[in-house]
Amino acid sequence: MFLGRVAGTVWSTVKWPETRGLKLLLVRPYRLGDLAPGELRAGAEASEPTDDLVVCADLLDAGPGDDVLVAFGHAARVAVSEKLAPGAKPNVPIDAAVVAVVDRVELEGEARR
Amino acid sequence: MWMGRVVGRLWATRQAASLAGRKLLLVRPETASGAESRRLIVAVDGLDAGPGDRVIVARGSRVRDLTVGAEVADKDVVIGIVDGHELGRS
Amino acid sequence: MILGRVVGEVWATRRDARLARAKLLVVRPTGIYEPAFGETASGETASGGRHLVATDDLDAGIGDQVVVCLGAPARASAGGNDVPVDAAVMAVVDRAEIDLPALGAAGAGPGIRRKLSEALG
Amino acid sequence: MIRGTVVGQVWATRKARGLEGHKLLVVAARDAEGRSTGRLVVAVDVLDAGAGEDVTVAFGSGARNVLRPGPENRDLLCDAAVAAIVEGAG
Repeated sequence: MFLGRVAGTVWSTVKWPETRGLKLLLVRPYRLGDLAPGELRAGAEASEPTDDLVVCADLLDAGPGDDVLVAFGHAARVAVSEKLAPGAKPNVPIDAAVVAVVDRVELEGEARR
Repeated sequence: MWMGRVVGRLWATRQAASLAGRKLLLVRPETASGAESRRLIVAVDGLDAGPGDRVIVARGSRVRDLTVGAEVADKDVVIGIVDGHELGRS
Repeated sequence: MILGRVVGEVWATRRDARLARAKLLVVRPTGIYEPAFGETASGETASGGRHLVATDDLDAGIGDQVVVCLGAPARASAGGNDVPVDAAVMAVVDRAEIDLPALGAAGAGPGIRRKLSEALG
Repeated sequence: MIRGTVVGQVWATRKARGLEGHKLLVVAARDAEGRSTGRLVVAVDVLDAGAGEDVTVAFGSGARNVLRPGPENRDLLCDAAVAAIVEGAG
């Protein structure tokens, strides 16, 4: 899982049937410093999301500006499974989904947001 | 998943049997600043996307199994054609 | 599994119901972390390539060195295959030894060796 | 699988029940030319590999098959395991 900030929304109609009705967000992942310890506190890197965009399914009603926790792979399909019929297998062809909207992140003693 | 622009199609003179009859697209991912990355991804298309289209591509064997079929060699699959997107506002 | 150091904790009120009680830690991987999935737009910096968030029920804290497991075993430890989790803390490290000459023999340059030895403290 | 060199070991008192009794090695992955990629993997070792040894590491179901072969091993808490100690390659 990783932390990112919601940057926007993407709409698509021509989708595989299982993905219809899913809200898709554009998320910019955070980068939390590099290898060297100590860099995290000092670096401005920790506060700005990257230029990357990840498309994520969202059932938690996150919106632009929100910090979110995103899971990949099977975990993402499981996250959207509550939209499906009870007991149905999570057979949605997606690979990323929002699993939590973040209130606060504490990094080595310093609280952010 | 990520969003990218279809920049072309790919045909092969020789290919794995599991790719026969499959339409392969060349897709360049887009970044938040709107720039296209230097990266080029070959994705299988089952939605009839074409050059110039913005698409959403998902990766993984399970995604592939659920869409284009378990026998396909490529694990990057076009799962949506983008109608529109918006950055910065809800 | 990967080795990393806990650098933070995440609080979230709105979360998937199956994550209701999970403690979420921010982990900075030791060495280069290439997720099996989750490659993104630019590719040069795979999403989450520099950090990951893992569930924890071993009571690890900021500063602890941990072993993080990815994928299905992580879900199993977090409660089952229908829990939307892809990473979990599997061990709190007492001691880790990296044999720098062996790393050198593996072809790691001095830059990588220095960074890894720093990251391991 | 990847090929790598054993570069270290990890000791932990507090660990998941599924990892009890297992030796955990740190393996540095190597690229096609034999250089370290900088990627470190923690792998369960049941083959008694030692520092400096050239090994392969299996992931996912392959890793579980190292600990207990067969389909009935999904309960194992292991996503990476030393699968072979390399004697030679050509």
